[in-house]
Amino acid sequence: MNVLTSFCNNPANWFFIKLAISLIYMVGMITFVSVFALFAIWLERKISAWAQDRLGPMETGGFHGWLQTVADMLKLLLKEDIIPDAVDRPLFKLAPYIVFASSFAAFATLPFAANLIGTDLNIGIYYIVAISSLVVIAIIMAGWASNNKWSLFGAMRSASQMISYEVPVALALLIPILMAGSLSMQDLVSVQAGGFWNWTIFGGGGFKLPFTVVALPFTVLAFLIYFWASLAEVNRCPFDLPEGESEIIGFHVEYSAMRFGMFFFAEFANMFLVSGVAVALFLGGWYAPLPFLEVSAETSPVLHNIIGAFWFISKSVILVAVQMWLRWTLPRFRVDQLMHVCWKVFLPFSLANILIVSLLVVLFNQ
Amino acid sequence: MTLSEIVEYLQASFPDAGLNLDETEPEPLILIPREHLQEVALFIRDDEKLHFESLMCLSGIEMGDELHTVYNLYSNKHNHKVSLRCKVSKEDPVMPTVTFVWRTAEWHERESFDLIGITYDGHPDPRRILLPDDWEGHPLRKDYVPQKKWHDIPLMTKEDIEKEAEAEKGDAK
Amino acid sequence: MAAYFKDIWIGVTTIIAGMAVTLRHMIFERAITIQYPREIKEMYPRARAKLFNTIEDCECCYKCQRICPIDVIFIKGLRAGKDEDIGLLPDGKPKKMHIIQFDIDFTKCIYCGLCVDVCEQKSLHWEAPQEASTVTREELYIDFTNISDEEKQALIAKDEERKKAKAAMKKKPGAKPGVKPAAKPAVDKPKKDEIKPETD
Amino acid sequence: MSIIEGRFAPNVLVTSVDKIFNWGRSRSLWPLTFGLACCAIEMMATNASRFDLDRFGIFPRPTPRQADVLLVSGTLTAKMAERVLRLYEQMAEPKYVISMGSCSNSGGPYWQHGYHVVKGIDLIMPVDVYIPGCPPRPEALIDGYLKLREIIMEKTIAKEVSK
Repeated sequence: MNVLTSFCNNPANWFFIKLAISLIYMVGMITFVSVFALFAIWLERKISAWAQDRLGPMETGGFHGWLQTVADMLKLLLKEDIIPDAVDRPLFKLAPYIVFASSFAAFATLPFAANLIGTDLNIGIYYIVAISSLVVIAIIMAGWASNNKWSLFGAMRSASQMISYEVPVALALLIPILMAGSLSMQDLVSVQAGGFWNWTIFGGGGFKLPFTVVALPFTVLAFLIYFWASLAEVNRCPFDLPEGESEIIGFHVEYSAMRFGMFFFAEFANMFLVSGVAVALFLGGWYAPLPFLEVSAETSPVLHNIIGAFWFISKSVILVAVQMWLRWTLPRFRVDQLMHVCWKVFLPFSLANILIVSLLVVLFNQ
Repeated sequence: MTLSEIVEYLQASFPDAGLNLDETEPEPLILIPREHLQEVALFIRDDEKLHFESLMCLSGIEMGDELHTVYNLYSNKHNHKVSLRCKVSKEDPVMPTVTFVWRTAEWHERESFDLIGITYDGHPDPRRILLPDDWEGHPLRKDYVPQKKWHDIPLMTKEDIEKEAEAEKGDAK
Repeated sequence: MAAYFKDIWIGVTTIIAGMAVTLRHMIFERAITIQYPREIKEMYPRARAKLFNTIEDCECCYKCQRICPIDVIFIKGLRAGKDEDIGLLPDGKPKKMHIIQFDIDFTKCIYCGLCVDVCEQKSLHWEAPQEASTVTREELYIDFTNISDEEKQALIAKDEERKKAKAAMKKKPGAKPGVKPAAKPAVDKPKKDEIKPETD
Repeated sequence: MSIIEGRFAPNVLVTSVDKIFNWGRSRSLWPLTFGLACCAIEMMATNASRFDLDRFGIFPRPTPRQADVLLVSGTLTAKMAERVLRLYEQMAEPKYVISMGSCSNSGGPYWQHGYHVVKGIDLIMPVDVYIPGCPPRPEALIDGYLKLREIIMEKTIAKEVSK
């Protein structure tokens, strides 16, 4: 014990301690993301089934086929990994890893609780927006390396869509940033403390009553724009042109077995990521909707973090469920409609929104 | 116009063409020698009184030693119908195309060529339409012998294949 | 400009309406799924599910074989002797034929139901359920006869014998027809030699 | 074939691993959406709400690379046979073939005079399960899938023992 204490007290060893902690955090996060993806795939199939008056997975595992995705993953792991002759082998092999890595890397600054965060960068939100754009490169890689014209078309559609929708996403994210005056994720969350009326979506975000009422429509609009545009960014319906399973083939036609599974995983990890960002910036992060539902850090720091993580994850899962609900409601957009919505609707609205909110912030900020 | 009126009108317009009405068939039709098919077709479409602008169907038929092509025409304007029939012998199964008269004849003529084996002279795209390009023979001919294999895909029943293999074994012995 | 805002308004409202519909189906409407292996929906009486021939009722009239549009019913019957009693048909008439082959090739059958319509004795009929998936193709070639191979061969031998006797009778019109008891022991001996080429 | 297949002699460990593998494979049979004729309608009906193949974890994939089952549903003409064969070859191991309906079982109504029909897809590719019917009812198709599941459960990753 003494050895450990002295090891920890020596500043020269702090680097290794930090490394060990971050490795542990990373492994925990990978586990969380995998388990979440398995759960989310099951949930998606169930929601699709319920929306169509079906039952969804029922036979695999006991209750409501809860082992279905485990069986799927086991099968994908065991399938033959086909790499066609004509593909660009290094790129073809690299693409799924980059997709997964870039969506996973963004989890580093996602605040699960007061202390449950990979690293609280002072440009946290900027980092998330930047690193999750890497997916575009990987998707183009996958489409190009497959040496298949359909997958290349799919990748091109996907790239144009994702790059376009980065713009409204970033502009919508500027609203909470303006109100909190910080880019750090924890700062953005902590201004929303004390009940749901202080959440940024309801005009809170560090401001008091007269501002809240005036800014309410604009913050709600910002949230809606972010949520919709982020759907397009993670290729979810109604913006799932890049996949377009049977009609317009997507970028991963040539991928089989676990490489395809990686794309699948990354999609669901991405869904959680965008929901997590929405929760952190607009929906009060890891704060409970009502103040008495959480444990303060003074009474029990561990419990404080656990309850915080609970609120964060449950809010995010609800948003993920809403994404799925949307998916099984709406048909797919055509490419030109997609671009129309992005450049002619979301962009002017979010620009106007920024203008109005910044005016309000200047007016009400003493 | 009734059918007899149409025939009379056509005979008056083409006195030397030798058009006549064949009433032995279930549906009465006008027989046209192939030399006059194209001009009659053009006339029958453009004439104000006839105005057969719609080719409803074009069918190839094998009749003994002859190959026939039947043109079922309809006029939307005057609401009357007529059937034309053109005959060629099996030795010389060439017929003039009517593609430039009715555009819809293009695919029909291709089908007729594909399955019956009538060649349409002057057709813009004289390929097979249903069967693969390298198919042998015209399957709706009565003397058609089915292929046993096409591109290594067997086209016989399992029993026949087994029988053939046995017969080959017997030959080898 | 008005059209632009109207489009957006329509977009937003229709999305909300659509989501309300799916939510209703998700929460309030019951699933219509029949969980097949666990609960089995009863087939309608006229469902064309699976052919079955109760061979005891079969008259061996060949009507089904003749009407079959794709020739997948294979029947072979042998006429029974006049004094032979082989049971009654459903309509009360005595049976006249031994059926030594009644096969239907279910790999080819198109379930058109013509054979069932023409069957006067209602021996060929539809039976539920339809499920009959197999691992080999030969399993779908179904033999409906209920007698063993030995019995079949005995019947064939008997028939041969009778034909011979008939032919002999025609040659010698004076001969007596009552050869039958004498012929019976003679059947067993040449059975194997004679019959094999026939069954092949 | 995946990496581990056909490397080990059959023993206790392999048989228990077999069970897990076969469980995973048999519970997640993704068919290739490939309708050829009228049987395809029945195939779609089976995937739809009333019979809901998703209960068994079966949902169609659009590309042969991600599919496990080639469901040949309908008349296979000679011209199409080339394409089906190519799709079959592009599928990743382990792959299974279900022949649905009379036409793909043996040519069906075209078995005598169909000059252009392949008389049974087992002449061009190995078939695991035959489903009779013209077309088979959805129940019959589900029964075929369950039969395939039974077949998969009996497979092993062990080396073939030379007799």
